[in-house]
Amino acid sequence: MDILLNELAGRPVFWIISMIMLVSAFMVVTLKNVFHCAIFLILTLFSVAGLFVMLNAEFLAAAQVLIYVGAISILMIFAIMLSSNFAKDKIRMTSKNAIVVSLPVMFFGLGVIALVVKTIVDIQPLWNRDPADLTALPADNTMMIGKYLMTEYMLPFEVVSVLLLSAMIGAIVLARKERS
Amino acid sequence: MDPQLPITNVTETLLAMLPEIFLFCWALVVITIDVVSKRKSETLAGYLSMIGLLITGILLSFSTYGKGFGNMFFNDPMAAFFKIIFISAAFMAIGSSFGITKKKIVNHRGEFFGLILFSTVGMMFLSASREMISLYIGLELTTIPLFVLAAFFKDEKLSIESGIKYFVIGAFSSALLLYGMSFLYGLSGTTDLLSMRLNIAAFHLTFKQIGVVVLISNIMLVAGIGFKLALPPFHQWAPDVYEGAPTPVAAFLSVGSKAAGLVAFAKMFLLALPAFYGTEMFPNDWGMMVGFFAACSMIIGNVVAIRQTNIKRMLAYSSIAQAGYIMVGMLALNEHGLASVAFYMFAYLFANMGAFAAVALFEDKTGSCQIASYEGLSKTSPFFAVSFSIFLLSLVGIPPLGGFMAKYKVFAAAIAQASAHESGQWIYWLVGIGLLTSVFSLYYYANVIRQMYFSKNDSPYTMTYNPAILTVLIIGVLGVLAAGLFPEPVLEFAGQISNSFGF
Amino acid sequence: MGILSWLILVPLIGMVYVMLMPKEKVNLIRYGAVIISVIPMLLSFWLTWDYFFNYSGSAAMAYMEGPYEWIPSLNIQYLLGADGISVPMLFLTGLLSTISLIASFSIKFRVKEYFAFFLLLEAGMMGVFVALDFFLFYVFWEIMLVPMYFLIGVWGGPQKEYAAIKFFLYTLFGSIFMLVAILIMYFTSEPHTLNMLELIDHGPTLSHTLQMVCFIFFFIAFAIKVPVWPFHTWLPDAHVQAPTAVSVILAGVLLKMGTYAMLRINWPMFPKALQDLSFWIAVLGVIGIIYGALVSMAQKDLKKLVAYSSVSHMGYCMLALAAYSSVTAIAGVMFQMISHGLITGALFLMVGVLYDRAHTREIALFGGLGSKLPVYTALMLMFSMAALGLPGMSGFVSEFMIFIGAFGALNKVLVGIAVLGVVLGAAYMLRMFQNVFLGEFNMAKWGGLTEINGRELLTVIPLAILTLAIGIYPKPLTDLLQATLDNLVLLMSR
Amino acid sequence: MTEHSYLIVLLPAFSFLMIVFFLRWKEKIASLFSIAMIVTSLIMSISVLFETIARNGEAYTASFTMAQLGSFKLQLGLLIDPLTAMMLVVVTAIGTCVEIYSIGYMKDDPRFSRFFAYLSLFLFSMLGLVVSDNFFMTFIFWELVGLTSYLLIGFWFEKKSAADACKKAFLTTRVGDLGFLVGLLLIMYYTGTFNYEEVFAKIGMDVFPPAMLTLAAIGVFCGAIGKSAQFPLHTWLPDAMEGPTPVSAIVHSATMVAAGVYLTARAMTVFVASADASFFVAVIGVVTSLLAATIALVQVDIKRILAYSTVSQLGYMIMALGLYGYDTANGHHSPGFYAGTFHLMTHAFFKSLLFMGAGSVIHAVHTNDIRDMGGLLKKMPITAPTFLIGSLSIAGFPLTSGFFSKDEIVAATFGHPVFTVLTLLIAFMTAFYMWRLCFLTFFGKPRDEHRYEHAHESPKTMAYPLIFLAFMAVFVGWTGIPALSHGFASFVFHAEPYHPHADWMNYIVSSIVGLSGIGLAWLMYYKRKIDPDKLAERFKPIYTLFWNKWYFDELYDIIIVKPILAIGRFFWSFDANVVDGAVNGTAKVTLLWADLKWWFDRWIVDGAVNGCGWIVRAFGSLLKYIQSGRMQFYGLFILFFIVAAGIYKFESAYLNGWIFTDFLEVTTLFVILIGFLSYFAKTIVPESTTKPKREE
Amino acid sequence: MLPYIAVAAVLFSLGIFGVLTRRNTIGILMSLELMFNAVNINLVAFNKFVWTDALIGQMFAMFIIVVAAAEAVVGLAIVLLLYRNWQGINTDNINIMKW
Repeated sequence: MDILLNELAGRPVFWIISMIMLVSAFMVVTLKNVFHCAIFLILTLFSVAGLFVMLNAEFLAAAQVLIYVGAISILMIFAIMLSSNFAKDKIRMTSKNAIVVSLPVMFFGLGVIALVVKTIVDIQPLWNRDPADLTALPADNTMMIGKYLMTEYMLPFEVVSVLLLSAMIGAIVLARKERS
Repeated sequence: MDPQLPITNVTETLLAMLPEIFLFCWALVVITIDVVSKRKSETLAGYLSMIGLLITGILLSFSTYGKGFGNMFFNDPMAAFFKIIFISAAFMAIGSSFGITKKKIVNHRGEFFGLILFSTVGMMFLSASREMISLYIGLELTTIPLFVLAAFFKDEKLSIESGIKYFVIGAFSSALLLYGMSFLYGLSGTTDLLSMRLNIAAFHLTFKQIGVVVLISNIMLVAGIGFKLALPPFHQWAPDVYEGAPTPVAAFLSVGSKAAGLVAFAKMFLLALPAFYGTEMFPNDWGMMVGFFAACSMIIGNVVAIRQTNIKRMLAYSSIAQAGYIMVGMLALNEHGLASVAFYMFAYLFANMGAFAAVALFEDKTGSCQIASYEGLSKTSPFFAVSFSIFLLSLVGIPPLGGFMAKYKVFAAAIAQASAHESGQWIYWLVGIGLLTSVFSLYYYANVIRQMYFSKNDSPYTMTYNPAILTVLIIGVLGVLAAGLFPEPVLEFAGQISNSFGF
Repeated sequence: MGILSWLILVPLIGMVYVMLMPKEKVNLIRYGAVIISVIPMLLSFWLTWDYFFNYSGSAAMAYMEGPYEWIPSLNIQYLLGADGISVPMLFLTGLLSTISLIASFSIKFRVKEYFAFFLLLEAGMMGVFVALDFFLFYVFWEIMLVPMYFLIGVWGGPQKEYAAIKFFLYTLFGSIFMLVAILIMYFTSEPHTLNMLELIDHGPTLSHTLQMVCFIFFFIAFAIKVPVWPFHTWLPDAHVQAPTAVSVILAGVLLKMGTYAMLRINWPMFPKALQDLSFWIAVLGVIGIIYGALVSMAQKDLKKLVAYSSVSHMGYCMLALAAYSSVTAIAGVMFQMISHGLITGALFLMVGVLYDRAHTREIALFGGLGSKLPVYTALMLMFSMAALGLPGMSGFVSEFMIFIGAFGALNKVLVGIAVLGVVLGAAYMLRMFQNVFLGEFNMAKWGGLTEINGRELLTVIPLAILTLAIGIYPKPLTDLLQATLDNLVLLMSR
Repeated sequence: MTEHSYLIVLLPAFSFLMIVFFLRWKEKIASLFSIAMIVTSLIMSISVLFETIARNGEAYTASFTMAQLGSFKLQLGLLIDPLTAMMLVVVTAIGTCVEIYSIGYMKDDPRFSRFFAYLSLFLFSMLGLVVSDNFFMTFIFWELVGLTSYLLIGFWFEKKSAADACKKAFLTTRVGDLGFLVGLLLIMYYTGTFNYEEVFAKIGMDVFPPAMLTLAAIGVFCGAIGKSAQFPLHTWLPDAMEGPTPVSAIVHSATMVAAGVYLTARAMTVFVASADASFFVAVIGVVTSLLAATIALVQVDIKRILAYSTVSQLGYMIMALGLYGYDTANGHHSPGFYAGTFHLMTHAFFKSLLFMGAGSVIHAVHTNDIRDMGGLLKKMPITAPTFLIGSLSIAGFPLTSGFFSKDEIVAATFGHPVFTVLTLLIAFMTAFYMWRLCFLTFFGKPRDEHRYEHAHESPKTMAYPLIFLAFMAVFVGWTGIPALSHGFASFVFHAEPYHPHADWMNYIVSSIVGLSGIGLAWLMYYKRKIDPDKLAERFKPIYTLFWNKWYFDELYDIIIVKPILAIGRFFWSFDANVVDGAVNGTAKVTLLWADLKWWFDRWIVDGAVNGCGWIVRAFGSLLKYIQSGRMQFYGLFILFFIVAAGIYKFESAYLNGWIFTDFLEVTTLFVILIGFLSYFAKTIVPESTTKPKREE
Repeated sequence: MLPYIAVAAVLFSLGIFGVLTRRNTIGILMSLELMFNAVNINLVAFNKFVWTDALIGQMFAMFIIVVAAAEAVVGLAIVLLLYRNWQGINTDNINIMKW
């Protein structure tokens, strides 16, 4: 825990962004009104993008905003509007359910953190490197990503496009209303 | 370890990828033709897809071993072997879907077959990857069309329900898998599985231990891939989905998707993490954990199947159980292990696809999936009854059918492992459970045979066969028999897989 | 293709023939099947003849075929051979198969499937007795289950489904143990092999624990088939529900596979374990003898009585098998196997004859049949007497040899108890005979019964002749067995 | 002729086969053929007898190997020594008589030729038994005579009593054979051979531990107990009288039942080597004899009286043999062997005579009950005198065969006062009950006029054998008159002639005993000086005991038959329910995962298991809910296992097994986890949603 | 590095929580997106603090974003079907098949 606190202490920006992210994520999973959830989801995704920026992943941040915020969330809002009368439809979580689920979930989250801490302690030089020793990420990582996509990652890139195509076809097939 | 010549230039790489590329294009062709032809023909799309698969198979036989795009594409014996399985599974699934394309999915025949082909392409890429990212994407390309396919009967609640269940659990597992993968990346700094293996080993030596984060990734990976394999406790979606989804899709799920999961498992665990197999790596070992799940799988699958009255659900549990047997072979880290897995999959392919084809045929004819409605079929449709019985008996593992040969190989592998290492003694227990439960399994498989044969009454139904399903049934019977009687070529081929994995 | 392969192949060809016939041509199917099954029968006769005159002096495998590679990557070979213990079994199989096929003429529905399954069954049985490769052996061992399952399940009695699945489950349960043991043997041998003859040499080199484990695993597998008490409960169900001809095969051949396999595999392969466990095996045998006899005594169903008597009779086999060091006892086992095959087979045939006419097997419903059906009664009397071990019949010779051999090699008290089985055997057989054939004849009820007919006589008479022949002059058989058994005893006493 | 003596054995067998396969439908020819065969045998036997005498009693042997495994041999063989030769003549002679007699007796029987077939088979077996040269062959024919006895007793199997009796006979003798078999096993084990001469030679070489020898001897004697109807296996013989009378005459008086005596005599060397066994034999003999005699005193069925008399006489012989063995083992001389075998011979003749006579009487009056007879002397001019001659002989009237042989038995008991007294007592009783029978049957007034009216003398075929036998009953014993140089004795003791006591006191005592028995019977049943009914009233308990044959049948029924049947039924129900239940149970345990209620109702019916069953059931019915149909629950299930696996691994690695220490705990926790999950799954399923019928 | 991993862990847990508890199917989809995002944070954080010599983590995250998008599309299509067939997207009703 000390490590965690130490690291947090010096980073107010991270602290703020991550808090926004977590709080809004919490809202996403707890609010009754699904439309509000969608709004908070957008907020969460934005803050994730913010974290990406902090982590020197500007292109990713942009992609995040474009794809998630720009596409997925909007799609969801559309879906919500298509599928439910959101003014009336306030589906409540059953309390029993939530309690029972929250227990293992907490175990899970805390367990992961604990194990990570343990690992950082165990493999000190590997995971807790002195930033000075690290070669900095290339500043032009956007360009790098472009290069990667055209060289090493060409194949996954193509396959992903196949994936998108098939998802699209699938979605169209499913969503289409049949003339009977 | 890499007996293959590396592919040096892009052209060669593309040539090596020709089957995949062809199949992808063909899928588009099928969809397009179907659309262009105003979906008039009931069978055109189906036959086109089957032809496409045949051509892919032919192309496959010309393709060479080797790698391209870094390690993104890596054609090794395992890839080749499993590609055959995927293609055959798709072929047989398509062959058995002519009934539903005739009646139920009149408007989307092309898409239906196209999606199956897309999924097949995904599987083929998956099996040809030696890298985490492409592996993951292959896995997703496999799964996402299947989400759609499961929900393909758009106005049947069962189908939709199976679709949403499959989707939610699938996406959930995929997130878990990714989470595990992210930690693996964090540990090794690479997504290339071979480098990962080396890196982790190196770090392990450097730091004496590399922490319990491997534990997280192990569990997460098992959960993620276990979903694909329907390995208990990650199995619960399977019966529901199999029951609700169109029968050919369920068949494809039970064979193709399972085989894809196996490939993923083999690549992640046997290629990247074999060092963490044994108890000496405690708590980061995965061997006993997977063994436990395999045992659960055999027990739960076989035991619960006994109670089922719906044949698709019964077959679902049976395939859960079969996954357990396969995992027994997977856990035997020796020259027989992977070979046995591959061979099992091969034999299982024919038996299970055949069984599902029979179920599909019957369902098309009668609309029923109840085991009880199979009563007396042996008198009105002897060929149907005989072939279905052969498939079921092969699933039980009765010699000389393929299922037996496969079980033999798997248990041989396991016993070889158990008898070779002191620390591997627990595999004996696994073998014991496997064998015992395979006796149980007889009970429910035989129950179907009993319905078909032992009844005094004649069935009110008489099966009629269209050429496609007839082909599928005959291929199934011949395959099962061949896998049992003359398995040598396949076994030899499967043996190369083990070699290329370094066992 | 040697003669042994033909023994397996001819029934398979017959099966194909039957399957190709249109199902309306019932007679073509029946007679065709019988004629085809005569070929392996004659082959097995010739084999016995040839073996007796040319090979019986040596313990080596005669008529070896192979090893031909079958699945080289698993070292699985096609390897057949026959020696002194296989040849009589082949003889028995050939004979009983044909007889059962003739007896099957009373099957009236789904004839085609019936005969096809039957011929498949015959092929499997032949295979078990000649296979020398473990895998091959296992395959044949299991192949029989399927036709048997169908034969019981489709053509059986009122509880056929239960009986069929019980039989199947039990046997499969046993075979999985065998499979494990086979695999252990395979992987401990160096170089890995599945050749039984080589593994017999390899067995004693294993560690003691492993020997025990393998021995027990094999034992369970074979004991279920025999069936040894307490693995016997599948037997009465299967026997009673099965159609007559299938009961004959079941009792005549299938049960013998267990004891045959013990002699062929289990006993010589793990002599140390055998020596440690022989007492307990003998105890199981004795329990089987007494228990089977007592239970037979309580039976109300004729067929069930015969079925339970099998438990008792196979108990003798187990007792003698426990006396592994005595050639006499082991010869007794062989005799008992043959004679039980003949006698119980015949008894089942006889019961079937009665059942075909009376449509019941309830002992209490009959009485005094002796005055209405003299020939039938005489035959039944003869086989009952043979079953209870009357001198002059094969059963006596075998029991006598078993007692002599076991007495010398085993705990004397145990054998003393086993001897009680002789009286109990007489008791249940005579009880049955009295209730069915003696006493007052109920003319009103059974006046319509007809005497045994020619076809049925044809099935029974050969068995009667053989029973008598072996009982009166067993020397040819002992001569045939001598060398093989001497060698076996040597192996088992290692 | 001796080298062809196997023909003596085989001719009846030939006759059997011929009748069964060819002559069955021609009754006349069948019977004549059968008689021809046995007469041929008789002639050959006589010639063999003379040849044996001419050889000075030297044994002739020949053998044939049936089966051989290394040194182990099963052989058939001939051993012709004086004992054999004597028995051959006895068996064939009586066989001839009986077959001739049967022509008349069985005239109207529908299974006439079958009777002759059976008789031939019996004679074959009996002769085989007589000539055998080894224990194994003896055992074979021993069993075969058992079979033929079974067939013959059950000849009229429509009668329930006959059907019961034949089974009883076979089973009871088989109990004795059990001992015989054990004896054989011991002999084989210690000597490695069955051949009489080799076994005897081996015994001389002390290969047997004494205790084992005794056991072996007693074992062999058990065979005799069964076959010769000795106590405690004597109960079958009286019942065996359900068979046709000629059968009783040959099988159950003269030959087969004497086989036990013959066996004892044949194996005398074994007994001689063990004093204990011999004493046992003697005691069994005397007890049987006394027991049977007492029962015979009060019986009213003519054949049963004769049957008990047979048992009694056989006991006599056995006792004599036993005493011989005992005395010889102790170094004394004894005429027991001679007496036993001699009485065997004489008894065969007069007892078959008596039986045939009785058969003739029954034939005439159609009843077995002597209380319904009386005064038949006038009606049956041949039967009655011959019967009376037989009775005199068995009563030991001076100068009859019985007199001489019984005398020797009494002589054999000298030195054992208790035996002497009992022997004389038995002799007295024998004379009494035989003459009670005679007086009631042939003298006095007819008690049943109707039967008396219809009584008539039997046909000639029945009468001639009687005359022949009556002749033999008187004169055959003369071969053993001491004054005639002990012809029989020196014959059977060819190697070492032994002179019995030619003691006149002995003769006088036994004559007095016999005559007084006859006299008492005369007083009671002819002169009616003593009222037998009053006597019976007076000694009611004893009378009842005798009347009910000492309650042996009832006793056996209670202590043996019923328990065995009960155990059989118990095992069967055990088999059908428990073993099966357990086995099916394991299969069914599997079902219990899904739905235990059904399983519970069906299989766990036992209250003791209820508690256990309830827990399992509760758990099992919970488990069903795991497959709850709710996808989120499926996800939860996955999560649970991820967490559980993580906790388990982490805990055991870093908290040193603080929570989970062993397999059991882990399993328990696992089970609890599953239970909890399924309970949870159950609670989150809305109650209203039941599984709908989805497809029809 | 640790704060990022920890935050990602919490986000991932929240996602799981959402998937397992939301009774609105679209809510489940949203929660899934949270999970994927947590993974992405992980990957990128590792890339930044541990393995800086290449942009593998970022690439991986990229692909995940795309795949997640595809999944979302398909998921939403299925949700639409649900709505059509059940007239609602409440997960409570979607359990015809069980046991």
